Amino acid sequence: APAASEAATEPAVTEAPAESQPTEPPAPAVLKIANTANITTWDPIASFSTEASYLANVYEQLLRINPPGSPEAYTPLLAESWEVSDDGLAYTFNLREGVKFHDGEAMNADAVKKSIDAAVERSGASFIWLPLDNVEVVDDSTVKFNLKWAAPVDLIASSLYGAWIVSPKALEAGAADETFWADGKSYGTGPYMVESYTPDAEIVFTQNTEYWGGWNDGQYEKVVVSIVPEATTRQQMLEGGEVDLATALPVENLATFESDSNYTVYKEPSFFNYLGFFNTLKKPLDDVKVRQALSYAIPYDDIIAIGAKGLGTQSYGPVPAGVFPWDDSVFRYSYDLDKAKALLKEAGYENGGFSIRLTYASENATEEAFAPLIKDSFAQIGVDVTIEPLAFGQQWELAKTDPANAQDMFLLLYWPTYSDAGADNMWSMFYAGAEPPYLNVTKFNLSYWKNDEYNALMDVAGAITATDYEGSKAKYVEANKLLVEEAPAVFFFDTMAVFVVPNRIEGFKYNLNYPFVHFFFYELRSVQ
Amino acid sequence: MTNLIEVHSLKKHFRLPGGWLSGETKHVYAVDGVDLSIASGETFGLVGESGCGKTTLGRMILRLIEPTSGKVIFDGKDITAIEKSRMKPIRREMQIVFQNPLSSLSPRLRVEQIIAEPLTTHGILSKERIRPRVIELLEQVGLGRQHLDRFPHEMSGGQCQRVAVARALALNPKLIVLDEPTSALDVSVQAQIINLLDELKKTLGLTYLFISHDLNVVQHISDRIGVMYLGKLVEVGDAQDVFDEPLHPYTQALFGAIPMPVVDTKRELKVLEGNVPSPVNPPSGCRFHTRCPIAQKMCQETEPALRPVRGARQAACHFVE
Amino acid sequence: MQRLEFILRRLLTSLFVLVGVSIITFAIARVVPNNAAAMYIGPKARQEDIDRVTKQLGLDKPLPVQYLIYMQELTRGDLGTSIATKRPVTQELTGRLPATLELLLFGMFLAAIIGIPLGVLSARSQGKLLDVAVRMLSIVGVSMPAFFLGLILQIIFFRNLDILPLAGRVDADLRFTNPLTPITNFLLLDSFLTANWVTLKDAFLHLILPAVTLAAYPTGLIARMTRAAMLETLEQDYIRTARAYGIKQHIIIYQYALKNAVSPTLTVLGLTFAFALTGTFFVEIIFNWPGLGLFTVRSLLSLDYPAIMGMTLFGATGYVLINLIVDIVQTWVDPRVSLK
Amino acid sequence: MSVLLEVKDLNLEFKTSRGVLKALNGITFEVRRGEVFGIVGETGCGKTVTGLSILRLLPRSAKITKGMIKFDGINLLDLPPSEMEQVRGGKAAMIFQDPSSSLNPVFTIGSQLVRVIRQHTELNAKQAEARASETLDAVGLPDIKRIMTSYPHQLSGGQQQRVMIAMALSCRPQLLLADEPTTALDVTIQAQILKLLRDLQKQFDISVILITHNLGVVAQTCDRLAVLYAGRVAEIGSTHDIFNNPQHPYTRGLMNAIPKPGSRGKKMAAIPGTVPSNPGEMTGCPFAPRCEFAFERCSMETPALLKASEGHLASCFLVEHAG
Amino acid sequence: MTIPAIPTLDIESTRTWRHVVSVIVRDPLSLASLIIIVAFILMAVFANQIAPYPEQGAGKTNAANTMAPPSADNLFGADKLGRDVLSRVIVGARSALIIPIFVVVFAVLLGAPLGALAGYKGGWVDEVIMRITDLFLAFPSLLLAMAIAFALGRGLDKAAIALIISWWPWYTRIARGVAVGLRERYFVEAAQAAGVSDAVIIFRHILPNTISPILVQATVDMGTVILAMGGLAFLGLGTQPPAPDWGLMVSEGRTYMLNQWWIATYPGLAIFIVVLAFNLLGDTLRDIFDPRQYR
Ligand SMILES: Nc1ncnc2c1ncn2[C@@H]1O[C@H](COP(=O)(O)OP(=O)(O)OP(=O)(O)O)[C@@H](O)[C@H]1O
Ligand SMILES: Nc1ncnc2c1ncn2[C@@H]1O[C@H](COP(=O)(O)OP(=O)(O)OP(=O)(O)O)[C@@H](O)[C@H]1O
Ligand SMILES: [Mg+2]
Ligand SMILES: [Mg+2]
Repeated sequence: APAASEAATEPAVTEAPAESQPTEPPAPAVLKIANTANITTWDPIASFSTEASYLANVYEQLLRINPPGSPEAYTPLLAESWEVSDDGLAYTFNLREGVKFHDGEAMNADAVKKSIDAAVERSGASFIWLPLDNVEVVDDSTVKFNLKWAAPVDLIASSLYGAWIVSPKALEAGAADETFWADGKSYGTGPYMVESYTPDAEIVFTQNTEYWGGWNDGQYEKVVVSIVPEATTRQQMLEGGEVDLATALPVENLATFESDSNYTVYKEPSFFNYLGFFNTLKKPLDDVKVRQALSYAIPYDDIIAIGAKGLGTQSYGPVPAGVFPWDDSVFRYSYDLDKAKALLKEAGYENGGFSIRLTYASENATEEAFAPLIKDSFAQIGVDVTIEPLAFGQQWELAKTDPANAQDMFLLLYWPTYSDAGADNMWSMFYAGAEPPYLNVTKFNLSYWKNDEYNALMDVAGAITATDYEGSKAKYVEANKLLVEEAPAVFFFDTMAVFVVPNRIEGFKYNLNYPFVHFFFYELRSVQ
Repeated sequence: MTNLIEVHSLKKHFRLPGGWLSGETKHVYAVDGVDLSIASGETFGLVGESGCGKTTLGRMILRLIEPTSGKVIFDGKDITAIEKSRMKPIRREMQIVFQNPLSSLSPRLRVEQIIAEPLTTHGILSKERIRPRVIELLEQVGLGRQHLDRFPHEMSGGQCQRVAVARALALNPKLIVLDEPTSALDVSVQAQIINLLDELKKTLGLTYLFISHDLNVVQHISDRIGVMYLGKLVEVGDAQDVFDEPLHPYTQALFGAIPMPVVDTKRELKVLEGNVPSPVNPPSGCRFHTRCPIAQKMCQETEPALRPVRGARQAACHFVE
Repeated sequence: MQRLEFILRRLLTSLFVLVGVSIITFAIARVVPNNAAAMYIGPKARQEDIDRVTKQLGLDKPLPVQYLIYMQELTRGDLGTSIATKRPVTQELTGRLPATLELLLFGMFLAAIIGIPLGVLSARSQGKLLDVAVRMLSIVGVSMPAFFLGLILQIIFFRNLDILPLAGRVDADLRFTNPLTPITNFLLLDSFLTANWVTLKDAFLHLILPAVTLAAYPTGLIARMTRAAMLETLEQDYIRTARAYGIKQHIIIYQYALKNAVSPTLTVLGLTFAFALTGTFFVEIIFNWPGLGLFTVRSLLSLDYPAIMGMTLFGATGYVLINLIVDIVQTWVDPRVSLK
Repeated sequence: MSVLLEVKDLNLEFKTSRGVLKALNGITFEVRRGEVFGIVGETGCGKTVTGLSILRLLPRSAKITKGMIKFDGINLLDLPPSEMEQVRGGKAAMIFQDPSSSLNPVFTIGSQLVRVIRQHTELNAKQAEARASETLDAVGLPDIKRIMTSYPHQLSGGQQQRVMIAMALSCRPQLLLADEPTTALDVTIQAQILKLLRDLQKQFDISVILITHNLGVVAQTCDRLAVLYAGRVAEIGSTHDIFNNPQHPYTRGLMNAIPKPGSRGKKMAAIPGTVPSNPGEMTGCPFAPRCEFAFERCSMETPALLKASEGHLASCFLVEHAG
Repeated sequence: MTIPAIPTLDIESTRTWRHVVSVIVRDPLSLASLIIIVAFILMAVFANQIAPYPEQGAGKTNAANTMAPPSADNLFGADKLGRDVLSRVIVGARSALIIPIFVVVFAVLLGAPLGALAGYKGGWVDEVIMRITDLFLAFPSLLLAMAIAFALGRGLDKAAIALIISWWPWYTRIARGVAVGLRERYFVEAAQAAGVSDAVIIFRHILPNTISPILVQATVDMGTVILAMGGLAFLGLGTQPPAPDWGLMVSEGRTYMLNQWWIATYPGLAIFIVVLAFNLLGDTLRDIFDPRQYR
């Protein structure tokens, strides 16, 4: 009964009362982190946002994809091993035995099926399961994924979203009561459990002592995450020793830490990239020459220098560096105002003479920083830009309500849901369905761009990813080249993730496949 | 002589705020049934203690406040029945001068603007003829063109009061209500203003309602006197007669309480015991019975009417022949 | 009777004001966003989801009906569900209220205990150096942008002097070394009640900088108002009477005059509540104080209209309540008040 | 009769935004024990300021530039503040024109009285309260229990003034200064208060300085009086002498300016012109510009107080002629 | 209804104005505050002539110079986009001053006549108007401004409208207070007795008397509105980038407060100094016109 499962997490909340007794309990090893990431939901199925940073320590997938360059592609988590059928249409996972959810329920095939079914039904990222036909319980510790077309289920099942395995009790309770997930709860198999949650302020995690992976010396018993939106505050907290780790420090201030031997600064490639969609429904942006011209008029180097303090690289189309099907043969526009002018002249806009309304998400400091550079640069080719910062919700609404009157340029930060930018980035942002473009199935086609050739290439590439990896990549690259040529969007840069880790903490390793997971607490160890 | 003003059972009851909790609404019986007439060309003096309703009566006569009931007949017209919006032409005929000279002049206007305001409001003079008229008025009240662009605070109290009188005269009114016009002034200046008022009345044929609690002044300037107590007239009569021989016990007490600036008579002040009752809860019967030296039982019960006694005089007391 | 009637009358006007506020807030929040349901679900919405939510939120009904429903639910303490957090707004607000209230009350307390004596001192020595100093100080107080002052205080007292904590309500370690049993969720109060002195001290230290930042403006205002009220009072006839009867100077100032001057100061204190409440927005952002302010700003930026409505109503209710209390207190301080 | 208070050549200035205003220019008079001494004059002539000077209650902007105030043998102007506090309300008390604003609105009558009594006596709280009730009774107030617990606004003007008088008497002073104590009151109430003052003055054998602008009030209550004009004493003497034989043209003018019975229809004898705004700046007699008898000397030289008869002096060059 | 021209300067005697000026000039602090205000106004008017890099002040980027510390070229340093902070502070004076002036003027124009009407008429008119002001006062003003900014969208103009809506009730209260006091004075009644219409009485006899308390309040409010505008910009609801705005600059610069302190500090100081100057001047005016007037 749900009551029993509630009880399982109870002890954490009703910690022994605070009567300060003379016998001081030994202070536990506590890891303190200042993070920006907020919780939009504690429901691991619905989760599709920054809370992944925490859920990844509480829940587990069947397997985890390793960073590029690792000896093994995957680390087995809840699945110990798996096989693919020859036609690529069936994946069979052998589950780890004896694993229990935090509420004491057994992790088994049934739980996996229920979790995946729930994800298909209502996950924010349910689209990753589009190829899935059904999940079949073979026996208590074996599940089989039957597919509609060959798709890389190993990749999909390691997704950060829509792939958590959750206690069936919690799934039931969540279905019955909308508010079930409102407060911090943990019904996963992960190494940590949520001990308490104060919205906007603090999340406290505690060890899952029964974690199947076991525990070693130096690992942290408790993790306290303070949610600190102000960058300066995070930096001061880290410098002042109030926290052990802090995320998203102002890149401008990294030098302080780089010159300090007590810290190691990690600069890692990441899966985030910045794009700017052109509204291809509106004149003169419906003209490919104009779009190309504008793509030549973007000061890529300055944008990277200002927007990311140099910590970024110009993108090769929408695919971020390091992720499938990235390829450096894809064309990149250079900053070339002469070419831009020439192209504009060809298109009949000698000396520009038109204006553009550019919107960006006012929450995003990077976009805010580099948007004026676009304005100044476009001004040099006679194109006037009006910059309009909007709350992301408003920006989105403007784009979706009436595309013909929407903004001309839409700046966006994007990242793939799981490590396949072909199935996500290229598809979500540029594939067009049969419907009117703004009700596009993919939602993120903010250029309202429709190209049959591109669609055809994408259809082919997507269907063979699992079976013919190289062939699929070739098609994607072809599509990508076409896309860049047609320039429905500007591809600014791929960002880098930056981490400052004090030397007293060991084991930090960034896994770019999990963009929002800054730290896997389980991997960290304190050195005395 | 015709009556310029006739007042018939005029009442004003001010509602007091609050009281809804106890369920009873309280009223101030400021004026509670006054009958009065003022002949054309006459000066009628109204005396009484503070709060007895003199000002309220004066304001109702000018229809600056609406009576609760009763009638005011001005020059043959019932002005209480006229629509408020149609009062404007009648306003030309009647004016008022107040107690506090400085506060009756708009502090940010110059003397010229102040005196010209009634003229421009009623649009009776063309623009270029206003200034000569203002100067004429100023001279009439003993000031001159050098005062035209003074501000009120740049003049003495007596000068301000002269300006107020000039403003009242601007429209050639028939009636001027003078509400304690000298009580804020020094004796020496008071005499100047009284002389001025007397003179203007003679030359312009004005009618005055002269309100004051200074009996000496009232007696000096008035033809007839009315004495008020708690919203009612208790005695009316020729000024000299009332002064020489007050009939109502209240009038007697009032006159006995005035300190006279003479030493030899060594007359002791007559002291009336008790406080003035509140007009919110006026005593029953004769309103004066709580302080009256000759009150009887009947005074508590029956209210004496204001009735003619000794020829042209009127008094409201059971014991006056 | 008079006092009771006065209080009832004030209650009635307060109620009127609150209803008015709710109507305006409702109008702003419901009429303006043109697709509330879509906003509710977010970018990934499908049309059928939008339709479902439209129905679920009652957005298909005429506006007056919607308002009545909203009010009906309001009387049950239901302010709707936050778009951003998907949690009941009431819960979001009440959960954060203790933090904000602790900050607000402490800040106002600081403002009062610093501002009033400063004002009195200044009035006492009118025209002297002390007066000039106090006036300058209070003007500096009301001129300093809270969002700037906070940053500067942090740098001075944390980074340079390292004597006060930087941000947050309490040190994270204490949760394990000196765990606190929540009773009221007011940290200071709870730690006091459970005799958890370590936490009490730490929470107090954490409160100082934010409270000082918050108090700067009201302190200046209160000091100025108290000074003005004292100066006015000291000119009154009854003060001259007191002097004419040889009453000691300090009694005249601290009893005869102050009791009269405190009435306008109280009024100002009530009015500054509104300033202080908005002040918490900045303070909470800068000091990472997990209260209503931070939540409001985030709701505003993410167009979370149920949350904004809730917060506006909350703020207005607080304001009205405080001013009601001030008025009632005044009837005790000044027996004439209930006559007005 | 011995002299209780002696004011000699009192000069006082106000610093104002328009410059220095010389409000008092050599006020000299004396008050004897057990008498009622009147100070009369028109607005602004310096009556109130004179009264305030005696108790040193002047506003900050005022400064006594010259003079002496000897009270019961001591020069009050030399007294340190703490001793001055003992004089105020102890040996000398003052009541003011507007009783409604002179009582502290936020304290009960009882507590205000008790505070004053305890300030000047050794009585404990209970005794002080008894003394307060006693004094309230002496000034003829009814229902003393209720009055003690009332706030000032709950009393009528006459009652408030009685409370003020009670406060003044509560510490048994030798001198009572009353600054226009009846101006804000009705005639009938004025008569009550004046009678009360006279009665109490006799009963407690105190001296009273009665400040007023009403000649009638002086005539009816005072033993001696001083007429002030423009910050100077114009005439001083016994009430009888001044009213029957006024020496100064100003005094005469004032008396003539009051309408008398039987004067109806006649033009009144007004004093032309107005009071000078800053008499301290004038040379000569300040009344000269308004005086019908003024001659050359009057505008050159300020007349000193000249004796007309024993104890009757006036500051006019013409006194000699009359004398 | 023809509203007669309000006799403005005419109604105060020239001596009074000269008096005001002379008091201000004699007091060093007031004089300094006046000079500061005038200087900032001149700075706003001639921003393009004064600013070393006017285009950067308006928003033009200079990527090569990003975050340059203060130097001879950039006295106040440069911001993230390499723009000269000094120029941005100078150009930013425009919106920092003009918008508050606009807000205060409109709040006065809206609030004062209503207050005069309420105070003059009394009764239910007064009751209705004052309850409405209560209603607007009950919104914490910044919250109301935010709610309106939320409703109308972001931007300087909307922030200004929002502030006007939340500010006018203060002037209604002041004007009403004056009018209630004047109702007791006889000149209003004298005008009524002469048949002068209510509108003329309000505009000719009552409103001119509210000028000095309103002037005092408006001066102080200039400071408060500058703060509020700064606050709105700080929260992202006022001026939108890349336009220069002091509050916005503090907001943008606060991330770099530790290492590139100049980005936030100079605009923060600019706000502080201007607000301080207005408050000082307001204080002096208050002392001159009505030492007892307070909110
Ligand atoms: N607008 C009003 N509302 C309520 N009560 C009023 C109003 N005007 C006057 N009163 C009350 O009506 C009574 C009569 O007032 P009125 O001013 O007529 O007296 P008065 O005889 O002129 O007194 P005074 O000699 O003091 O001028 C008083 O008790 C007064 O308080
Ligand atoms: N605080 C002050 N500041 C400046 N001048 C003052 C002050 N108080 C009084 N004066 C001036 O001093 C002179 C004497 O004033 P005082 O109050 O003694 O007159 P008064 O005879 O009492 O008049 P009233 O009959 O009006 O009470 C007047 O010219 C007055 O203007
Ligand atoms: Mg009257
Ligand atoms: Mg006086």
